[in-house]
Amino acid sequence: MALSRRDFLKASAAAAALAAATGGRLGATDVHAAEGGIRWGKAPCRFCGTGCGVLVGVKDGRIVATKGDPAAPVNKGLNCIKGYFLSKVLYGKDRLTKPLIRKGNKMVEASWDEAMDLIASKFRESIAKHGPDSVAMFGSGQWTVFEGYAAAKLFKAGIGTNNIEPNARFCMASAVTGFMTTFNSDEPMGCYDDLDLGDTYFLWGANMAECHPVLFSRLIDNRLKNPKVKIIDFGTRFTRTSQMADKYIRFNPQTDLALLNAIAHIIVRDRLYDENFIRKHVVFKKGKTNIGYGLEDKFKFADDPKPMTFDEYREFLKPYTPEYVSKLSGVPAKTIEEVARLYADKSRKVNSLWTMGFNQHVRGTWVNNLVYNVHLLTGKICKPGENPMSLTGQPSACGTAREVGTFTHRLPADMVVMNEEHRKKAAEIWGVPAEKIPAKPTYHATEMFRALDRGDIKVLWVQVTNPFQSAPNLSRYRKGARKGGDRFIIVSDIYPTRSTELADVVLPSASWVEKEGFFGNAERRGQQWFKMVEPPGEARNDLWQTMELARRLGHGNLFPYKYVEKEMFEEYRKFTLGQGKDLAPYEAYTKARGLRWPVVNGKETLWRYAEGYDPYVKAGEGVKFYKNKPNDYKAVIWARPYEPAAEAPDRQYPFWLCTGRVLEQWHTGTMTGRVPELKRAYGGAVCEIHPEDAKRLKVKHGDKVRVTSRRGSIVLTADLRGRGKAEKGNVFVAFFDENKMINELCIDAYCPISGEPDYKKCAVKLEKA
Amino acid sequence: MNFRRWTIIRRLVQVGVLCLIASPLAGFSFFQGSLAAGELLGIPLADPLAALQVVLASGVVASAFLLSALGVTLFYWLLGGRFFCGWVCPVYLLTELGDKLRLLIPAGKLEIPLKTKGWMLLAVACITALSGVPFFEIVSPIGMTTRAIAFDGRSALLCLAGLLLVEVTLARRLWCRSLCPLGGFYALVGRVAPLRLRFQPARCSSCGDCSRVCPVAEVLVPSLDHGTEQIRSGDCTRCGRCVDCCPEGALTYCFGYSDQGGPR
Amino acid sequence: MSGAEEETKRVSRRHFLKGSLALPLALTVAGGLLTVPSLRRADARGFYLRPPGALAEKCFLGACIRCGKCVQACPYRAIRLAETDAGVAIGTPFIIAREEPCQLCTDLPCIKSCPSGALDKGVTEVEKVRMGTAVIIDRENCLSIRGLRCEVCYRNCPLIDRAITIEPRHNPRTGVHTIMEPVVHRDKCVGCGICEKSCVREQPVIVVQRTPLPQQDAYEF
Amino acid sequence: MPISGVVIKCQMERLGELERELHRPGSVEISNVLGDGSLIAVIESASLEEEISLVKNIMAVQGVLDVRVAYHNFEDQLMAE
Repeated sequence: MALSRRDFLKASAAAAALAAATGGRLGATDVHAAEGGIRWGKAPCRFCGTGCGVLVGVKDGRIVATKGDPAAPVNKGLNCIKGYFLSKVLYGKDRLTKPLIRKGNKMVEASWDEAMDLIASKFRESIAKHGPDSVAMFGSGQWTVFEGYAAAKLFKAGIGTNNIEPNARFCMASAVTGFMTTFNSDEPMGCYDDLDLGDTYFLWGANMAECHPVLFSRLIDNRLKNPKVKIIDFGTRFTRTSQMADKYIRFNPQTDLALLNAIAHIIVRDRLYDENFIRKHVVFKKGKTNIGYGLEDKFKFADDPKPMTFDEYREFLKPYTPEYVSKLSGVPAKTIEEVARLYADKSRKVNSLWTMGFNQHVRGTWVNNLVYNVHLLTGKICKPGENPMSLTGQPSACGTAREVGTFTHRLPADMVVMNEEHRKKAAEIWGVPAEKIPAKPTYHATEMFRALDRGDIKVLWVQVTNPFQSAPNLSRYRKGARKGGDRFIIVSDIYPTRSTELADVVLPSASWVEKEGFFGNAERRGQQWFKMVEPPGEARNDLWQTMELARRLGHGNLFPYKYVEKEMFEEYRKFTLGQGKDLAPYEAYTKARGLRWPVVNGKETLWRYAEGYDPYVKAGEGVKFYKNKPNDYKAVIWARPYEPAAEAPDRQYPFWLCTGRVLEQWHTGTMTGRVPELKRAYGGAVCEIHPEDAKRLKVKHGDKVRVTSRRGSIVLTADLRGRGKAEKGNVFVAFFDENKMINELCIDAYCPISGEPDYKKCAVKLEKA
Repeated sequence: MNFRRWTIIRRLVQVGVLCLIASPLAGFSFFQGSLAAGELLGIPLADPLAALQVVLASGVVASAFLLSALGVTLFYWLLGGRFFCGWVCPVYLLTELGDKLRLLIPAGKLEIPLKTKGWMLLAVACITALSGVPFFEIVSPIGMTTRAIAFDGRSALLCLAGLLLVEVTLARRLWCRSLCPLGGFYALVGRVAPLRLRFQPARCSSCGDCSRVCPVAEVLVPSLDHGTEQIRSGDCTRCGRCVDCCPEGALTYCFGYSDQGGPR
Repeated sequence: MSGAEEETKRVSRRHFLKGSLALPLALTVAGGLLTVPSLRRADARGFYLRPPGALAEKCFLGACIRCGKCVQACPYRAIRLAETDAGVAIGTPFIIAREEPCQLCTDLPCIKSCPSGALDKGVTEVEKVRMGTAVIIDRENCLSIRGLRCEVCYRNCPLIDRAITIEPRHNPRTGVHTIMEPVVHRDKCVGCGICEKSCVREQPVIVVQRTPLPQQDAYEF
Repeated sequence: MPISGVVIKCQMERLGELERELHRPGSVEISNVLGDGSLIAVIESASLEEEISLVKNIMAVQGVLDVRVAYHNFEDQLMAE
């Protein structure tokens, strides 16, 4: 029957409300009649770490619509422009639908059997010839929890190697080591509610306006409501965030270390700290200094923490006077004083937010520690509206990479392979002998690609990521991948990418709502969704792919599930219970719009370590860092000095190069690049240059410039009018453009503690091209 | 002499002009624009009539523009005014084609006096002044052709086809002989131009070949009848076909004025 | 002179009167009748987005000699020539912003190339260009005004934070978010059309229109 | 004029009466009653202001625990092809 437009509207309204009330699937049947056959289901957005909820409209086995989920607490029905076009990202013309096997220089279609047999044989050969450490898996913070868990289990408990890493090593690792070293437990104490409840926000190396659009809109709303709210943006580049902030403070790259120490210096000097809090909850430590940059292959580093007293710490801070740091950072001493006072102001609820500016940093772990220092000194932590908060860039960097622990050194729920107890527990849950899990971590991401280049790793399987566009010092690792010999590369993806072009086998994957999934966002919120449509052609879930390999390698017994996702999740959940990382039963997630762990007796936790919110903190304890047993339940203030970047501008290469993202395009653009509207909105990468620098180089807006580092060189269009304003002596280039792979220029120096490369700082020169 | 020297050279020039106009499409940059206004090796060229129209229509006076227009006028004055028509204008080439076609099919014989061009010039001036738009630039088949060549103005080609049809069916060389106001303008210039056709009556055998090939025979014939020394009419396009076809070599190009009278 | 010659003279005079005067007169009248109304029609046909520095439309139509030099001067191939359907505007340059907007080259080569002064040589910097004014014609369909984080037009505006700014206001629908509304400022907008090109909706909700004339108003505030 | 779908959470015991109480054809129309004690309603109004006040009123009704706007005339975001 033909509905009038008005009736249709009303029907849609009812349908959406119903979907909202019943969690999509439940309502689906009721909704069916109402809306011309469109069924609605809930899912988290496929893109950034914000974890917006969306309603997915399905008709005739195809996604015909998406819209912000009004019932989702994160975004309450809103999306950014990427989320708005979610329904199109799966339907690009060049979607991979058949397994491809390399024959010479051609990729020829093959059956799943051929492909999986080939892969399995390569794994078997390599393991037999060169041992289990010659095969590796490079995964993703876009892995669903199931995919990550299956891969980790197969490699650590089945094949018996720690050769598994997520691309999260490229974006979150420093945050992880920051949390671990300071609190001995990964992930933030705060949550997004802090964006509504606080009144003072320091943004460090985060372009929230473009990279966490919906959260930023929430932050700004807080300011609209409350005139007291101040937003201070620390950065090396003037962004849309700086534009909307109350104050933009530019500092010279790498000097954030000094700045934070200066802030601590002032707080200690003027006794602005919270003595009581420090006595109760804080210990002081120092670690090694001059820890290097990991530029040479097989670089190894182990910190050696030494306890220190408050007075020693005070001594350590002495040199970081505002005057000295002002010279170093280019920030006026007066400003530093003001900032320190804001941080310490007892009448203010202070939050720090950061992303890649901190994490992609050769001292990423340190700078994370340093920001905690300030919050710990002032006791502005673990309170509603008062927290340090590390934002994430991928939908499940937290949920999968960090919580499941798909890093070479990690096991689920904060456990590590180096710890025998942890191995025992894992082995027990996985039903394998403890000695099966190797005790030594092998390669972290960068080292993994170096090992591939050297030939130590023969077989590499890449899932749900695009490392041959996103790795630093790209040219070396791209060459390495095609050096031949026994090297064999498998890439699972949904579109042809700069990584699939290097693969020996390309597997067509199912994506997002083409499979059942589970993501964990930046505020510890786990979100589940059901499969809603069939993947195109022969494309298949990466989870199936991994388990299929397991079966063919004789590790099928690791995955003895019927309802795979549910049972696997319940097994994984065992790791979390009683660890302060408790997840709810799977059922609960199918109904809720996500739950923030620890979830104890069905109640989620908004603020960790805080009495009244965190079930692990007993009455009267106030705040307790209960995960930090080794430091008798106290957080650590680290004495971390300023140390220079791995590569700084010189006469030959006089500019800093910083890379990053734009709102319209996401990561390497493989999905957003398939949406014509987004392509039109932001087509290709450009090079942001400061007008005065441009003048000196006789470069006008729109001219072509050649950007060259010691590692590579590309030609880009100069942008002097752009959304981002480069500071003098700096240039900025977005990394999404597969035709302009700026990462070829980036240096593969990394933080020795986290192993995360510094994409934000290397030296380049510019010439008019 | 039957080796058609001038005609061949002239064809080369005409085709050269077409190539010049098309050259930007091929990525060359030594010529930009069209016959209305262009730039050859950095030298600005402007159609004097176009310049005149701009002034009349909008009152906008771009001195550089008018100057280059003056330069162009002088150039064509030197080479005999309608030299532009005979050697440069692509429409002339088109109507010459029409001429050839007329030999194949029964063609109309309508006669419109050459002087009409002059009046058309006046007419264009009036309409331009009245309407405030450069009237001729809008309707000009010359503009249409050049745009069609340089910017593939598809729809313009229709008008040209139409023009060709009229040329063939109604009247011989109707546009170039009698209607084109630009031709009219250059005819005026041509009256006092130094480059002319020289006639040596002594050699003439009155075979009449020249009058057969001449596009504007009505100015050639009387002069020959009077046995004047120079063809002084501004209507003569200096196309040189008569020179080529004269078996006795009685007709040649010459430079300078002879005081001898004779019909203009 | 012989009678025969007399005869031919008279004939030619009559001929002259009949042919060479009547015809042009007829043409003048006809042409005039044709042009003047079609000129009005061209105005009514609405708004051509002209290249930078173009004179006021009526004057432009008079000053532009349809030579196409600006088309060849544009490095982005944004400028095209009007076809016969454009009436008197045939052969004049214009821009279809949705397909390829004006990229506002710093040195404005199109203006430099114009011989007749139809593109005003006095316009030397991009801020001074006035091709038109961007207008959000469909607020209902503007994602930013709906509260979504789009603002693509704003971020792509070459005069960002001047020609287009963001006016944040509370979003009552969610209660915790901001509506970041792009607002065009007529006094700064040059009408390049980059916003129109980049709008993500199927029908652009922000388009460049003829800059409205300032209205006389006795009231000052 | 705005149309919205809302989820009205009610005290279980008053669900029945609330269904009748709240139903006002033309402005508030109850489309479904769910087992978990919530009503699905469609709200029509002349303006956003009116709509907000309507929601406020519903919220004020005794026995209504919570009203969530789930849909707000966003139909063309469906982008149905």
